[in-house]
Amino acid sequence: MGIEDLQHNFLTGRLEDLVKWARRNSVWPATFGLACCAIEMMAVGAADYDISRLGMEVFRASPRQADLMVVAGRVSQKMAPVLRQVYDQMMEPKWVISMGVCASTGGMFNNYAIVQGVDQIVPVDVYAPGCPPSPETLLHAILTLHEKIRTGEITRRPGSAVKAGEQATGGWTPTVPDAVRVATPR
Amino acid sequence: MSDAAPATAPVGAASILPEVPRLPSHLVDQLAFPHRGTYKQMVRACRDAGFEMCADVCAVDYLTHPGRSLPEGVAPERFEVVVNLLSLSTRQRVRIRVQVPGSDPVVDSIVDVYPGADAMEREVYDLMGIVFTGHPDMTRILMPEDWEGHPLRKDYGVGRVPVQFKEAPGPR
Amino acid sequence: MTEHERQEPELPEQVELTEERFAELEAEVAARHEAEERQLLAETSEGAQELAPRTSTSAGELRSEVGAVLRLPEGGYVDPSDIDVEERDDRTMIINMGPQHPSTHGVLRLMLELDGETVLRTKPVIGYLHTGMEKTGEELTYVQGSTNVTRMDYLSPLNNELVFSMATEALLGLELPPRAVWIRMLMSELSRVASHLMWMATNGMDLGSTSMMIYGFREREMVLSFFEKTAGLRMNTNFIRPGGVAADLPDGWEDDIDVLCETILARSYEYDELLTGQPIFRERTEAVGSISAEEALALSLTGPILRSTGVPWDLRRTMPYLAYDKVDFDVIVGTYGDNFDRYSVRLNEIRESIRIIRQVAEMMPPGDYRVQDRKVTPPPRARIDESMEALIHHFKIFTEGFRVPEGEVYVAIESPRGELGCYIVSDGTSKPYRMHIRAPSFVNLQSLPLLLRGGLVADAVAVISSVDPVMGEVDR
Amino acid sequence: MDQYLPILILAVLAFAFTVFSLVSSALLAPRKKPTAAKLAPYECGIVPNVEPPQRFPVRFYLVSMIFIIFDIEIVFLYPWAVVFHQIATFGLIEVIVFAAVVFVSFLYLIANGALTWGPPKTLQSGMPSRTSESTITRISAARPTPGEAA
Repeated sequence: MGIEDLQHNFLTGRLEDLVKWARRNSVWPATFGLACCAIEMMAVGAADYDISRLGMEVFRASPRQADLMVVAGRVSQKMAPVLRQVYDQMMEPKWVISMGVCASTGGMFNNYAIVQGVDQIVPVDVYAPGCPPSPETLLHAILTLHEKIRTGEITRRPGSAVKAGEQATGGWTPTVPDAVRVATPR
Repeated sequence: MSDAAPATAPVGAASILPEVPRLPSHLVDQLAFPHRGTYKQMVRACRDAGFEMCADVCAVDYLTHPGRSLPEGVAPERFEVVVNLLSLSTRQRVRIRVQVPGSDPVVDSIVDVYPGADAMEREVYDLMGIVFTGHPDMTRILMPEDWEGHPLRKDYGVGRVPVQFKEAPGPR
Repeated sequence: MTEHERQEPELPEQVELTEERFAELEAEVAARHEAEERQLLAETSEGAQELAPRTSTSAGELRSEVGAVLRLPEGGYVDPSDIDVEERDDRTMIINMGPQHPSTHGVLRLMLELDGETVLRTKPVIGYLHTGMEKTGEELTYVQGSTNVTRMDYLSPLNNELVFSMATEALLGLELPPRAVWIRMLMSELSRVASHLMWMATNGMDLGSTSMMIYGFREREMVLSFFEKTAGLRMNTNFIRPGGVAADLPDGWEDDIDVLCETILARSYEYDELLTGQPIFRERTEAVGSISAEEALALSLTGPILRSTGVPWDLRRTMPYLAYDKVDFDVIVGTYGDNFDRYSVRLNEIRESIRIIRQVAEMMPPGDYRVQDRKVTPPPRARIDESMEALIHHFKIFTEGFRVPEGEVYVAIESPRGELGCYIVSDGTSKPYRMHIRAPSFVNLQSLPLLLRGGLVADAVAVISSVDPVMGEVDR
Repeated sequence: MDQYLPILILAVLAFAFTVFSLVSSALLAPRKKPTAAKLAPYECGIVPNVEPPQRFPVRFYLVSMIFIIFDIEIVFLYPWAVVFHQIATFGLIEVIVFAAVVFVSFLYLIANGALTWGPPKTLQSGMPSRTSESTITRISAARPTPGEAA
């Protein structure tokens, strides 16, 4: 019986795949509910669209125990530094889902009060469209993130060609890009 | 209710503007246009006349819409503070509209008559820039502390970030 | 760093990334990150809006933070020392129950001064969700206005749309066909049920009963699926528009409503069993956060908080709008004005709303669901291809919007949180000159210092959830 | 001698486990230098500029005292349980007396107010036990609300 007719299972998987498998199936979201999207995020957490079957059983309140920050809602200018602070205090490896158009691009509120897109503050991994995204859209976004973790490379090899300032994607926490604070009128 | 209005309660006084024919009956509120000086007295008189609750305090900036319908004795100014009082016992509402000049936007605060107006007046100060004298904590409430300017004024831009297309060079 | 130009370290194009070059880049990014860090650290503090130590707060401010609300004797003066706050500053702790907190129902930041576990002073710091909606409201036409307003109170979006549409129709002097009025009542009561179910869920969760969270959301999904069937999406439906309702009710809606009413009514008695008898629930809600009727009126509180103190004030009964005077329902009034009363008022209001929904389902008149005035209601899609005039109307309404005669109006309805008012000043154009929404949560939130005074931090969690603030509405 | 073998094995296992976990976390952990924000205490997203006072109220300390009492009591119960058969009835009486003595100290602590944390519940005393039905009154349309009468 050659090696090739061994089915590919847990035993024969490589260590990295094992780590990625473990991380993918136990991503704990931090409650970062801001506005209407937060209500849909709670609905996703509740019985009907249950995300605990994806391993996201618990919404951790403190960033110390969370892997994923779902920015659910519009980010105001006053909230931006707080969001950055909570992101910094999250443990590695961490991912960000920008839920809803208000978080992704400022949505319908293109005015003085809303940060036009949360990717000016934190590196975003998955954008979920919709206003508010229906629970199915958020589930799809979470599955996309899982796919990204599964296929992304687990750690950034030093020496791999990284253009300065360009965000190295991949399962590992992307080096913090130049979180350029675009000078929206302040 | 001309300028030199005695500080009697407006309750029962006919609404100042000619009856607006089209408003459904329960929406016709009474209006009062006190001068800035007698504003505090009128609010206190309303309170004693049975207006238990101050439902709302907001302000309107009439910079780009000067020609609005006002009773003849009232000189239109740039700002207008609108106080909405509600009487639970007689189920009436009165709207007190005070003209505030743009040069010195200062009005008496009614927090010691209606403590509920505390946060509303802070919001009017924060978004419109009208200072309420005698208010215990005249600071911003909605905008960040180091924000310059008062956003709801008509001369304050919307702050719209120009929407870029994919190829357009720009911040993103 | 200039205004819009992105700062990137100059890097000769083809250099091979060697080890130390890479470390250098790494250091550079880290250095910039550090600089930005320091800048960010300074930004989260809100200076004068925060709770200052006792020595540097003025007497009036101290009074409002302590929650001493009832009016001073005329011209009275508050001497800070006589306020019975005996703690010296070094023994009390000022902490943030901050914007990112599981039990503050959104981004409310409460600064509490604690002596051990007992709350002495409280100052709500809000504005973390300020979206400038009143400024955006001045940019949008009346047709688009309700999409902006519906995102304020995101637990019952239909009530925002209702108050905006009623204010616009009051200015226009429109008379709605009866079916539009009754459909509006049906949807408004359904969104009240959904909002109260959401409150039951989060209130149960805050007091430790996670099963209540699951039950509450399970019922709410039924109501949301009815919204999806009728209006097309679950929240922010933009279903109630100036001039009537967006679409007629789907056929077969009566049995959906029957199923919904029976299930939710039966389940509400289940919640009663689940929560009311529990000693833990009673210990955490009875005599916690109690307020008297005078204090509630002085603080301009409305809604379940005011009714729980015994004041029978419900706009649907006292100043009826839509067709509430043709429907028989009870106004629920509490006695002590504490957490348990607010819970009972809201639980029974779910049952009253179910009763209203049943009567509305029976008395739903036939007819068209939008006012037939050509100037306000766009023509149906089919007619656009046939008649040129319909096409012009369609084009004019959706691009430039309909003109509203000059004037100002204040309309108030009873939202699940209290009196939701809409004050519109129009200058004759098709955009409101000033659109102000009187948000009940914004005012109800100011009662927190009074409710939290002297309680434990755990009581603070229970009281915040019983005040039921919706931050979208508070910060507008 | 062989009596002490299990204790030795237990010690070795414990030591091995701690060494393993320390070494593996040092090896596998990310080598990123923790930023200033990550080291700052977490206060709901706000950077605390007011240093919390060092003096904590005494009530926290009293609660830890209560834990210590019961902890010590359990520690003494272990050896007692091992030799229980040899000292049957006498052992039982002995341990009951011991528990009673420890309980007295617990009563002293409660009398001292270690567990009375909350504020005096103002309404508590005069509060009849009420249900969600009894605490509310329903005002139906037929009966005019007081407002109407005015």
